[in-house]
Amino acid sequence: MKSDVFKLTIPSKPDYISVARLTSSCISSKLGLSIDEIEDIKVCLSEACTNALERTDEINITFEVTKDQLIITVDDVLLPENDDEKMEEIHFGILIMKSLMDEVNFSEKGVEMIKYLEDGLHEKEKEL
Amino acid sequence: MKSDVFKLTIPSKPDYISVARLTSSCISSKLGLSIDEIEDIKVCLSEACTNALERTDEINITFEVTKDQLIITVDDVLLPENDDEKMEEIHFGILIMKSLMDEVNFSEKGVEMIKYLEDGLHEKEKEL
Amino acid sequence: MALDIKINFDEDNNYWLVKPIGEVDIYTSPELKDKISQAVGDKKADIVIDGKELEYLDSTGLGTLIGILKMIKDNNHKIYIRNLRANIRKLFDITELDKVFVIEE
Amino acid sequence: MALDIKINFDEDNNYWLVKPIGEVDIYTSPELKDKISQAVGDKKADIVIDGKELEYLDSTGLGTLIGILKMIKDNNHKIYIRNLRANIRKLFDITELDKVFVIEE
Ligand SMILES: Nc1ncnc2c1ncn2[C@@H]1O[C@H](COP(=O)(O)OP(=O)(O)O)[C@@H](O)[C@H]1O
Ligand SMILES: Nc1ncnc2c1ncn2[C@@H]1O[C@H](COP(=O)(O)OP(=O)(O)O)[C@@H](O)[C@H]1O
Repeated sequence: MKSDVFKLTIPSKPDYISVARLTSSCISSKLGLSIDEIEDIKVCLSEACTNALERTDEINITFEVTKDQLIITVDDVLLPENDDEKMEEIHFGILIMKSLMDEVNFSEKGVEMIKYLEDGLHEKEKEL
Repeated sequence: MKSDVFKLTIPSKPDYISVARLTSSCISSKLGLSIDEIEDIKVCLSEACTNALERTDEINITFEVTKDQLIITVDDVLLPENDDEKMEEIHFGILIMKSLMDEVNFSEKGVEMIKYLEDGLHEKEKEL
Repeated sequence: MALDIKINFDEDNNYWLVKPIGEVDIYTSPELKDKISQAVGDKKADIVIDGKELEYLDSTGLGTLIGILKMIKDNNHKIYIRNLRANIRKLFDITELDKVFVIEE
Repeated sequence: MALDIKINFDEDNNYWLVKPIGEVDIYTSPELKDKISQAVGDKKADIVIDGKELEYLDSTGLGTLIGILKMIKDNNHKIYIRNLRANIRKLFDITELDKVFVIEE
């Protein structure tokens, strides 16, 4: 089965991160995820976007839906290196992503966050 | 002033057009448009996506926000040529876009729909 | 769910009362068509669409209603539509379908 | 609006009662910081955050709360947080900020 891919690019402004958040929650609810899981995805996507914000003019997001995974990538998301005080929020953001998603992988390009869909799909099947 | 550009690509499936609709309504509400105007934009974007649906694997949408316009483009949207009965809905869709948007331009690439923002911006300024 | 559809036959007035709750678009309109077709297949009668909880409708919904009208119009039955929100009502004016259906204010 | 903030001084109990209504994110958290800073600038006291109508909060909101705590902790004042939704409460556990603020069940 070919996976479904959504792409979203938003201007890099604090005001617009809520657009990405809302889009993520709409896609997640289409996959039959629970309200809790949708909230988790919303906050993790926001954390990634907030992290990328000052590093780029436009924030590039992809949502890939495979049979059993939702894979969200956000470009220009970095692990903080120096440990000054201003880094505290960034650390919290990364801690939140790592705690709430099933897999989080950082690369040169940005971050990849994976949520397993098994439960969600079961729920959707039950409904049908 | 540089314009703000949002890009959204969705898989070409009927189920996902509501994702585009919701994203359009979120962007429109950020611009201070009225509820009526937001509803108009939602339906016009849906009409464009529905039109493109059978012609492509992925539907490409852009939202460009300038000082006084919201310019929405959707690729692969065509004016119907032959007039068989199945074309009725497509004609309705185009009639709706042309009636509810301030400008609608068809090209080889797709459709460009423009909503003037003057009133909306005034409203937002009043609020501040 | 994006669309929920309630259909009941009003014995007193002899019509099908249809309440679409939610959004009628290209994804949900086939279901609307199926359910109403089944109803009028069982019993040909007028149809009253109550739009009170209809939050969204576009050209695919309009096309669906036309398709349904074709199934019942040979028997001189009509489709009455009431309680439409202003934004949806407007679409019937734009497409001049306010002359094909009986839109009740 | 994405965020509305109600701040009142509770004379009986001697604390600032803060009710954020809506979403606290990178766009809205500066406003939250400004409003609370202004309040504790006028009068240093404990702060009680009522999270009943707080729909969303992320790391920027957590950072904001820490910044505010720093303004009042020299006087041994604390930040009490109550009525948090489970999804937001979870973020305090993840970041171990449940040990920095007084989270009331
Ligand atoms: N057989 C019918 N077919 C279609 N519409 C009808 C029919 N009978 C009544 N109506 C329409 O329904 C509306 C109200 O009729 P009715 O259902 O009897 O009253 P109410 O719903 O207010 O109790 C009227 O405006 C009328 O146009
Ligand atoms: N000065 C204070 N500073 C911070 N929190 C307080 C203070 N006084 C009371 N509280 C907290 O507020 C909660 C309820 O206190 P109070 O406002 O008096 O009752 P209620 O809001 O139920 O009428 C308690 O759980 C307590 O921890």
